[in-house]
Amino acid sequence: MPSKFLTLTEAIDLIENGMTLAVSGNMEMSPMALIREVIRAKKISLSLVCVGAAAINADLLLGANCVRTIEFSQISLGEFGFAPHFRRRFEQENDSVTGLEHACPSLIAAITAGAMGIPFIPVRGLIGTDYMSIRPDFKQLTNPYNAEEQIAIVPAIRPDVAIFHAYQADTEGNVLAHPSQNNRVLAQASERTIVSVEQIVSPEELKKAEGSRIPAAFVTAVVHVPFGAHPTSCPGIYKIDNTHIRHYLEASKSETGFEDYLHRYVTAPKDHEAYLFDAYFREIKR
Amino acid sequence: MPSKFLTLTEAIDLIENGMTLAVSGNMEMSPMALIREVIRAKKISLSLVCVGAAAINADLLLGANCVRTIEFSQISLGEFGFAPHFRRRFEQENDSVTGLEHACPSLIAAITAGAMGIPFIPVRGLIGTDYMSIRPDFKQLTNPYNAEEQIAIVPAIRPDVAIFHAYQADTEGNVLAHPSQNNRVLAQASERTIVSVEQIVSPEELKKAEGSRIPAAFVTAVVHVPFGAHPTSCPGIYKIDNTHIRHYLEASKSETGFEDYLHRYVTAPKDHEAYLFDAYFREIKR
Amino acid sequence: MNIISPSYSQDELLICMLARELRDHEVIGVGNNSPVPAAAALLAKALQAPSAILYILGQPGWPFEGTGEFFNLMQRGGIDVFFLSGAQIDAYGNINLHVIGNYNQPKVRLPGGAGSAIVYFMCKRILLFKTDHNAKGFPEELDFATSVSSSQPYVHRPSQLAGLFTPLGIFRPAAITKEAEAGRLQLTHTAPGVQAHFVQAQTNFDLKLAASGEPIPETAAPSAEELATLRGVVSGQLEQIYPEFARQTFSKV
Amino acid sequence: MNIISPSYSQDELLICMLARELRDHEVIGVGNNSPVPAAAALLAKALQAPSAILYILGQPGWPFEGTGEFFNLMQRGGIDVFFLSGAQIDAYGNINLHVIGNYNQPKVRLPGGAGSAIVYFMCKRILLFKTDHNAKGFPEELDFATSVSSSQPYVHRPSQLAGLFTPLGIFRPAAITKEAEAGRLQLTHTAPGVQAHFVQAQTNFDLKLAASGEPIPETAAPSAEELATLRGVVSGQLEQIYPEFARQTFSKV
Repeated sequence: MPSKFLTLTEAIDLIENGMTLAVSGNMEMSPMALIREVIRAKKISLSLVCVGAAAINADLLLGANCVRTIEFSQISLGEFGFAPHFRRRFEQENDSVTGLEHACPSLIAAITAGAMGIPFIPVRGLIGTDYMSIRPDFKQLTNPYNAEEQIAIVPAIRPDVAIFHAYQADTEGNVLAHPSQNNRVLAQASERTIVSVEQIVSPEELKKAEGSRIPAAFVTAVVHVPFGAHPTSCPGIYKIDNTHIRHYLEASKSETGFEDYLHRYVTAPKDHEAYLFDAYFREIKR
Repeated sequence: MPSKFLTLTEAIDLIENGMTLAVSGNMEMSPMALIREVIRAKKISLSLVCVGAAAINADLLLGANCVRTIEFSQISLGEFGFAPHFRRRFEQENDSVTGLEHACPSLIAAITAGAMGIPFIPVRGLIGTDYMSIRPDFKQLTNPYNAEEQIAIVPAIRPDVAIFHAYQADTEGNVLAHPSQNNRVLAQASERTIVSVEQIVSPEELKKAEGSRIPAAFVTAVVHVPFGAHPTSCPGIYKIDNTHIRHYLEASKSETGFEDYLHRYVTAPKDHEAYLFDAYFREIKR
Repeated sequence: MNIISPSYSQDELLICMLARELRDHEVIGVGNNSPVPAAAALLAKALQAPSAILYILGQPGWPFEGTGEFFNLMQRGGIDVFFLSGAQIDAYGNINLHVIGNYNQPKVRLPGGAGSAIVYFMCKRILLFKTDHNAKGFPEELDFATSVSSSQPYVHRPSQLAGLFTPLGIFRPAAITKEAEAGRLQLTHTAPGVQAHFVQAQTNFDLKLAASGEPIPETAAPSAEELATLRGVVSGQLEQIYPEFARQTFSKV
Repeated sequence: MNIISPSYSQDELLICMLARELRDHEVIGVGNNSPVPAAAALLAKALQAPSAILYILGQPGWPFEGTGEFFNLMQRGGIDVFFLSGAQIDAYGNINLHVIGNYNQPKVRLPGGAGSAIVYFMCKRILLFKTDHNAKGFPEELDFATSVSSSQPYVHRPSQLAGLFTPLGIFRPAAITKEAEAGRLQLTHTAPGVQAHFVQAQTNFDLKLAASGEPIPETAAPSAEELATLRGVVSGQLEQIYPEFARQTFSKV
């Protein structure tokens, strides 16, 4: 069996242009090192699926022009407000990005349906909201068990590749993730799952750690990337890098500003360590 | 908030005649002490839901006449062969028990639908098998996303009460269960969940233990019952009590034999400790 | 800076108004990017609702597997109270979190609906809130219906809108009995020091103040106990989830 | 006791026949109450399929949450091989695990279908087996169709029946090309020492032996290596899941 332990470059090689790429995280636990590698590798025309409320993870990919369609429930920079590239691209006339909007619970239900191998799943709510007009693939059915009830169904989501950041992997490829990120069901829904982790530990250590466990059976590749969520936080290990986020927001105000940002933090650094050095390594160690 | 830590009697008081009672376990991890208390409390007309392949847990309840309908995928005594009361009642003319049969995966899917608060869920397979004739509530739909595909749907299962046996509970009511019993999703599908446990530990200890975790949010009551799965096994703590199972099979051959069995092991013992003493306590300690 | 009173901020008043709505033993959910409701839930738990169960997205010690298990609990009716907001809120409590302007080419693209299109239907009591109260935020008609306050009888909807809370006042849906107005939001309390006609001036939909004729009472200002608890224990707890908000809201008072 | 050979039991032969079907790198699932397939999977892993992934219900170190996550993996096509059996198996590999006689008042009530009504449709290769080979177990018509070997084109069915394995021989579904016989089981190998007409005598459905005319080869007897592995390492592993079966099958040889 080929090793599960890959480099950033090897792992991102699993992603092909045009694929459906799912990503979890928001201002916490976004797989930013993997995302920067996606941009560095010039992946394009991705169908991005944001698992749960998204943030700079989706925004950076939108800004760097890697995305053709984006399925999401909410995108903002949390306490830092609007996500600049998401907003720009959705306000701009004839932009090349198409949005597919979900409610958070229906999005997770659709991914659960993907994990269950079924083509669709019923969800509550939705009927009477404008989601039903912007998502013609959200359908209204008569409940076959109650003729007086109408219920919405949504199609399953089965990403080609999922990427997420986690705390630990053991030497067998089992993963310990943050409990609020839906990574276990995401890993099951996706054909391939790439996980960046802060730490590689023994199976014994992983068993004793607290968090959401993802069995190796659901994991295709593990990449060891300490500070791999930077500039988002990795709760318990490092906080959000406020200075970097403010810099990102400032840089995103102009095209040249954002080009400089991409050059400095994505394309110029020869590797993740070089990125970290440039991205105020000392500050994030607080 | 009322305490979650109840006695066997208090816990079983939560079950009313005619309720839908779900039970997990088979020849491993059946909540036998809770089940004996259900019989002792003379609960009747229960709609029993067997979560996963069932065994002596269902068979004893069928034999003791507590059950009106039983929803299941398979009932046998594992390596000990046919379940005697299940077989007798289903072979007998005009028996009062009604069977509702499921495939294992569709049964867990129906419970998952219950846990998700949706009225039904699609499942693969089933179409073309005789399940579709014995379960008129299993329906065949045209997949709304692929007009050329037919798919089966099954109605959600939402038990009034679930009972299961687990390894540990902590003092806050979080539970550590065996990983192959579907108890986490069962606890979510059920209105109330009663768990018997081998051990009560501190939250710190529970966090370090290995197994399936069920948050206190999904647990109504915890009963401390060491050897609460006897005569089924509690893997890692005690093995199946072969002698007792053989005795059960022998006793179940005749009406009077089974009456004697029920008297000796269910109605006569004043409590679970007295039961254990009678049920060859020394043997199960191997 | 503060138009109501020098002793507490608008956010603090809003937090107290929301907290007072919460009851002991309720299961209370708070979504993401929601510091004000999070503070309200923590304040209620510290005061009148010690046995309330709080599930605040982003809290340490999250008991669920992902948000999925939490949403499942919500879909099967396990959450008693939830808080929702809108960039626009109409006279019936329908909300817009999507766009200002046309959906396909909006003037402002907002972050999106998050869970509201399902939450609004499935939690027993919905507390609508808005941290800023300007006329444009309360139009007669929404630019996009992210979620709605009522449904046809053929839609499973165990929820009810309990009220709308803003720094200017409290609004309750009209009783079902008053035919023409059923569900329309009525101003039941103004914030301390705020007059009803000022609220109407800041609200584009018609509050129909003349219709009732009765004077509208003021809601109570935050008590010394509420403020002390909020700035003490609640601020400390909130800092773990919303550090920026906690610092800005409670440190400068 | 043993009609085939004094040096190995019928169960051991069956285990070897099944094990030989398994390929390296396959994901192999084994259901509950299935000691023979469990032994076959372990034997294959110990011999030709060291990189196969085995999921045996009841195994120590079960990686899934319940059986639910395992069935989900199966439903989305993640299991390559699964083993099924039947109290009755018909000429097309349809199976009955429910009843002998009428469903509503059966002569024998069997334990039930377990996962077969979905597994048979969704695992890529299905190995049917039966530990005993008597005529009544192989009728022309089933008393109940617990699961079926083929489906209408409108049913999603990525699976295929690879064959039927019994102590008397190996049966493969006829190629799709032979119109009239498509999918009908044909005897391709007999067990060592067993003649085709003996198999037919023990099988109520018509094997149509005359039709083919060609002599039917014997399958290989268990090799010394297979038996040593089975009675050594495999027996030890199996004991953790099926202690009674392991003791009875391997200890007395």
